[in-house]
Amino acid sequence: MQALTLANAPKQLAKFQSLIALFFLCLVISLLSDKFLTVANGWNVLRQISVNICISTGMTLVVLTAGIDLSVGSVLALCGAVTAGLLKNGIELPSANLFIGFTVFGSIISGIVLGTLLGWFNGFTITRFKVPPFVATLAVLTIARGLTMLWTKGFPISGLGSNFAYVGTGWLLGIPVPVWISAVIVLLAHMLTRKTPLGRYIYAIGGNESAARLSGIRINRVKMSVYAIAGALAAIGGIIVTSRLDSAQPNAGITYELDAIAAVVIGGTSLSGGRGSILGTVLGAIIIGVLNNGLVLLNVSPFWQQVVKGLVILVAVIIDKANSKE
Amino acid sequence: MQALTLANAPKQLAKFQSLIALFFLCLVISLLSDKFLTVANGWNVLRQISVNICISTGMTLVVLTAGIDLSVGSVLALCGAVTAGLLKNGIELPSANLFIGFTVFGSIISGIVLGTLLGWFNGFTITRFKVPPFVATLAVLTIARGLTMLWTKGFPISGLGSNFAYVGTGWLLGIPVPVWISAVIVLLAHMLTRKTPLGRYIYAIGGNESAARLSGIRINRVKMSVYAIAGALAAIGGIIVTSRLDSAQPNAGITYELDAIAAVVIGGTSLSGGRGSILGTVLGAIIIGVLNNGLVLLNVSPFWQQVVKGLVILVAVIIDKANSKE
Amino acid sequence: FGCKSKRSDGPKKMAVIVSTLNNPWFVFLAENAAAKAKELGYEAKIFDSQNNTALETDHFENALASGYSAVLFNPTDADGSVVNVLKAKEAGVPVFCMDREVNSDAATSQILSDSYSGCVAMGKYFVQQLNKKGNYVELLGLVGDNNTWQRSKGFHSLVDYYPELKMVAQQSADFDRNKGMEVLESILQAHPNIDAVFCGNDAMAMGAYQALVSAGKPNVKVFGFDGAEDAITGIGEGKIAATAMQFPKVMAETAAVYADEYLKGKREFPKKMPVAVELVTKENIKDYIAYGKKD
Amino acid sequence: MLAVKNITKKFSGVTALNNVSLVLNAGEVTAIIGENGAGKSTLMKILSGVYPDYEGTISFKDQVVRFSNPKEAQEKGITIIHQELNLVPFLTVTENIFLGREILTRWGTLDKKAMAAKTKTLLDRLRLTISPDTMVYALKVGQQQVVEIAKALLLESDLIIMDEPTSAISESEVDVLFSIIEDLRKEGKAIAYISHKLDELFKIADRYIIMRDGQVIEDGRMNGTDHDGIISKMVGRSVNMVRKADGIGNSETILAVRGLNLQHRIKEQGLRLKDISFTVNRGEIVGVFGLMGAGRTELLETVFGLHPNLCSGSLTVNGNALAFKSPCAAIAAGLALVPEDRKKDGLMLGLNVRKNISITTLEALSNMGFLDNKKECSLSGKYIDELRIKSSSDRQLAGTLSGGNQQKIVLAKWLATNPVLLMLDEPTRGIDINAKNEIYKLILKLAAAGLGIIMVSSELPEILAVSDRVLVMAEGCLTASLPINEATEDRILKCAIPKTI
Ligand SMILES: Nc1ncnc2c1ncn2[C@@H]1O[C@H](COP(=O)(O)OP(=O)(O)OP(=O)(O)O)[C@@H](O)[C@H]1O
Ligand SMILES: Nc1ncnc2c1ncn2[C@@H]1O[C@H](COP(=O)(O)OP(=O)(O)OP(=O)(O)O)[C@@H](O)[C@H]1O
Ligand SMILES: [Mg+2]
Ligand SMILES: [Mg+2]
Repeated sequence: MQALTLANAPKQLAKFQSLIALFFLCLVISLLSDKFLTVANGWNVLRQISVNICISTGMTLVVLTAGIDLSVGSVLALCGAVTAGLLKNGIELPSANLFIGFTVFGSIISGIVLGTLLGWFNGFTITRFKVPPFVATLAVLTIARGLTMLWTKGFPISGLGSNFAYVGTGWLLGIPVPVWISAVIVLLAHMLTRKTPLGRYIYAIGGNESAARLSGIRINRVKMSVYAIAGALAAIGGIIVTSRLDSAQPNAGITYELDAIAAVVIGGTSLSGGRGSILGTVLGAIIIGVLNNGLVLLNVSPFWQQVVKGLVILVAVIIDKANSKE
Repeated sequence: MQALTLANAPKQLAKFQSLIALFFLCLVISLLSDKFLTVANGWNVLRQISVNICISTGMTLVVLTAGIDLSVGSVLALCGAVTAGLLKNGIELPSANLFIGFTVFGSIISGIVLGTLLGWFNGFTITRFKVPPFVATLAVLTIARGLTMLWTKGFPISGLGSNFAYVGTGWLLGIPVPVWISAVIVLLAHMLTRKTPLGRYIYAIGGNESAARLSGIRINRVKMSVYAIAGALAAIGGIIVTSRLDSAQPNAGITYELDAIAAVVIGGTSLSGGRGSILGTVLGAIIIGVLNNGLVLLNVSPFWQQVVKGLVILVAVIIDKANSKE
Repeated sequence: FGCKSKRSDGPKKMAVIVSTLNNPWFVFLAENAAAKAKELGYEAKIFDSQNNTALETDHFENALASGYSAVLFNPTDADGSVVNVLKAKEAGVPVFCMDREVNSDAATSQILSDSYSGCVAMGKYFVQQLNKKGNYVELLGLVGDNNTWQRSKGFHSLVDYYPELKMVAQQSADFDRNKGMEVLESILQAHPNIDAVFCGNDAMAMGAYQALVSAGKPNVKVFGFDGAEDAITGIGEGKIAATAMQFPKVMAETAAVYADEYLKGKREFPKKMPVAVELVTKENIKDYIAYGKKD
Repeated sequence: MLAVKNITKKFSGVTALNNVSLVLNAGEVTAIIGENGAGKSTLMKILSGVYPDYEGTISFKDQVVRFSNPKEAQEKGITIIHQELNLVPFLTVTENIFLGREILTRWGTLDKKAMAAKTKTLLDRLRLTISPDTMVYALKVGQQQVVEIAKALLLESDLIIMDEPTSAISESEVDVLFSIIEDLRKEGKAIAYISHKLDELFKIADRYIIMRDGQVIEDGRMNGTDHDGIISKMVGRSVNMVRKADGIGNSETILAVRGLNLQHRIKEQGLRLKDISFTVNRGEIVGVFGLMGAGRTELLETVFGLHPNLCSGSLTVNGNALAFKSPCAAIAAGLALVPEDRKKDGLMLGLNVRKNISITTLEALSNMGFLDNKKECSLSGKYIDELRIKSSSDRQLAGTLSGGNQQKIVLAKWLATNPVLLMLDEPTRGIDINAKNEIYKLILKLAAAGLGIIMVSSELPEILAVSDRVLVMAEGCLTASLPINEATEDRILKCAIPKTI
């Protein structure tokens, strides 16, 4: 038994073939720039990817059920804006002569609740009306972006105070707060997928939905939870972005869904569901983060950056595939 | 037999349930605006959707094989820019003391060939290296955008002459040229899917890839053709856009892939492949076009437009689903 | 066009077609234009081209089809938008450009903000603030955008004459605050000792400032462009060294007034009316508010 | 224990069940018999809560019940082993068995150890020697079916429905299953047992219920009837089972395989097929027998070019050398393969009958690059008639046909290519007795017309009935090649049992 486990080690590693791609990437960049492999830059990269990690963790869960969530970028923007707006201006109802102020904590919770509701709405249309996830979440993408514009009237909401700024810019025990947040999220999500029945059901639904239904799993409930979690995580991402910038931007998060999906897929999760892991996605997000960071450190011309980025992603995935065959 | 065919008619129609959604949409808009149901506005809408129709026709073929092509927007921009660049400046190789000029026809053909090659490249990485279509085409999305920037140096290429402008702005027999182009493309694609072995193979691969392989279908060849066609159609779209504007914009076509996929899905094609039709996609594109046009005619504020647009798409798909159940 | 005849009934309408609403500066421009038009007794409607010239073309077609009598226009592209202006001219609808130029005299009048010379002035102040020497970083806007290069070129046309001013990195941050922050964070790893950052707009400048604060370098001088609210506040608080004030309100209102005059019969307008871009620094900040001068 | 009254179930257009009433008693095995499409599975799905809307009543333990989902049925004590395998491919055996009823620790997390241990005992009881941590996709169909059985045994239910549990497993596993059924019967449980293998039913069942066209035709005690009696009630007339006439002596070799080796996908694990050589003659039917996992499927797949980079050896068809390169090349050379799993590899379930039949010959059916509708219709019409495929029209979706008819479509699409050699992998799995008989007749007719035929089967009687020669495989080796007159059950089984155990 012991021997078996040891013999399995390379196999276990092989699950995270992206490690090889990441290793080569880091090697090349650190050969070209001595600024890359420093502690400060390490925190820098981790802090920068923390938002993508929040989003793509939720996305991983959704993709594992064979779904997709295109709305995350807009939900991020809307929840960030609502949090900022509540914190700064509260709710004023002049007609009822009512004013409700929000604490930092209260506004953050409201933002997360809103994200959860939006995610739940995604799940609801998908399960109740059988709208394909791509369309349902595309519609919510558009709607949430419009609501953000309506809420902010098109202008950023800035000047949110230093308490709120702590969420995005503070340090705790020598580690940036956003890194803590994303680490906790990853840990919880990893536990969810590996250790709980819900996690098991997520894989089962993605692997064979009708078998899962026949096994008595309440498909709709599981899917709704998953989209709600994705929405909540997008909201947390939005709060981090807003806090880091000390400002909620109405156009925040545009195309973040593509980055998140890229992290999920580079991390080895199959878009047809049922196979993949949270840790893989984290690796995928790190690869993308390192790439973005490296291209800037090497001062690659903005014209070339996109070409290089595309090629590296392609090569990374091809290396993965080649390695996973053996 | 005759009776059977007649009895089938409602069933045949039911395949295009989106017709109902479209009908209601048109009804509502024409009740609210007397500018909507005019001949001029009809051509207007058709001309506006012609580019989306080109792209989403190719996208339909790709989706029918259970693939996806995210690169179409960038390919559109690159091919448009290359066509414009060749037409305006030709190729100059000062070192070899060489200059090649291009006619309108020559530059258009070059653009289409380039699009075909890019599409073929998508198909190649997907079939040869088994890269998931989402990632392969996402990489090409980035690469093609970067190449567009490099080719244009970030500046639009303008002043392409009236011959070239005919492609996008001319009229032929009382019908705008772009409408002719997209109509011909739709017709050819419809014939391809319905009347040729290749079309049948496309459905078969999407329906059950391993059964298709066992039936002796050359999966890789079919897939490569499909992506190449999608690339060529994106290039044609790019040429139309460039010609309409008399200018190739480096950031043309951003997020066009989402519009195209939306048209495909609203038109009833399943993202998991094997089911759907070109005509459905055309309907989907028309719904999106009418919606965009209607929101403007009805003077909806731009911030509300997004909210309304998202809701209408959602409702349209829900109506479809409800109707297709019986 | 069967619609021309219908133009007489109801209040006349003005279309405000603006390159994007994803940037508060343009929201401000569009809303002021629409507000002024309404004040002058017109119906006004804002069209968002989403930085997409093809969509702008659609907007023109839709606007012409539904009987608008004038277009207050903020083009997406100097060349790409020409066809649209021509189309409007053919249909007898006057077009008044705001802020951005169109390379055609088909527009009835163009009220322009001169990014290039604004950035030359910015460059002058930049050189002066840095005492002609030091390392700096440039954050570009969208690389596919005209304004990005107008601003960059204006800036370099002056600054490049000073060999001791060294640009250690030039990267794009897409006019976005978050990208501005993230890109500068990474640049700071490679070049911790910089003296200034020149940004193509204020959003990137605010992001750059945020990155500098978290890197513990709040004294690096940040230069922006636009005159957005956060930047004006930032200059007051000493966070931002300078920005270039454009006057969206002035441009928008001028365009609306011109359009009104045109519809009342006037035909003589300056083909191009430049609205100067003014440098806002801590010395003169008290005269300015967001997007304009204090009255 | 369970009484069903007047149940009617309609699918859009089709009445699958028409006023069905029956009872299932405790401590009895009730065989449910009927042709493909008689409505057996539909009835069982209603009993187990898969289809919540139907007309009529079900009373279970003297209580009227109406399940809205499978979970409710399970909780009341009814479980079902579904005919279609319903496992999640990328979960392990343990995870599949416990899906929806995980054992939890005090903290509400999964108790993986307890579940693995329980799985181990279940698998031991079923004598399946696989690790509980194997992913299900890596199992062969037969092993998957055992897992499916284990899943049902996990719940200590009062009524266990088995919908063709033996369609994919070999005889030794069948024996294990029967001894388990015997135990369950002794514990006083009710068992509904659906199978097309009549011999089995005589061994195990106490009562029978015969269904035809959605109705119950008759029920009675098993020992009051015989084989032919049941068949004639099932089909509505008597059926004469085919018997192979003596082999036609023909020595023209169609297919010759020499020294075929096939590597495992994972290299170190050695060879899946070892040094296999054999020939097939014109008009000859070669039966291939072996226990589950003997490598028969791999053999056919390799010959058909599905493992191009993993194999070595030589192959000639009609004297011409052919590489094991791709299905296209194999088809061009005149080979045809009817795969083991018709849903996974044989059919496009979402396409209609006509399109499934014509898919292999589209180029021949087109004029100047365009499909010729008439030719296509006449092709599909021809095979629908010839093979007596029961479908409402050639526009019916393949996925909605019964198993036997689906199998005929797969046969039809290969016959359309005019092959010289037809390879059939378990062609009668899950098919009713009548359809089976038709397929045998067809095989004999084709052989008489000069086709070479390889037929893989796990059912010895079937092999003995139609083959001219029997090849026996064990653990990837060819262990015997017996002419039919030397082949006895004993000899074949002796060669099929691996020597390493
Ligand atoms: N989901 C469905 N939609 C439409 N028709 C169906 C559906 N499921 C079954 N049918 C039809 O109902 C009838 C009964 O099917 P059922 O699966 O119960 O047969 P069966 O007796 O189990 O056959 P087999 O022996 O092949 O398993 C058939 O005519 C079948 O085509
Ligand atoms: N995916 C796999 N990974 C590892 N081993 C496998 C895999 N598939 C099959 N095998 C092994 O390969 C050998 C041959 O299997 P094959 O399917 O050819 O047997 P078979 O005789 O056709 O069995 P069956 O009657 O189930 O169809 C068996 O030992 C089997 O366990
Ligand atoms: Mg059945
Ligand atoms: Mg087999």
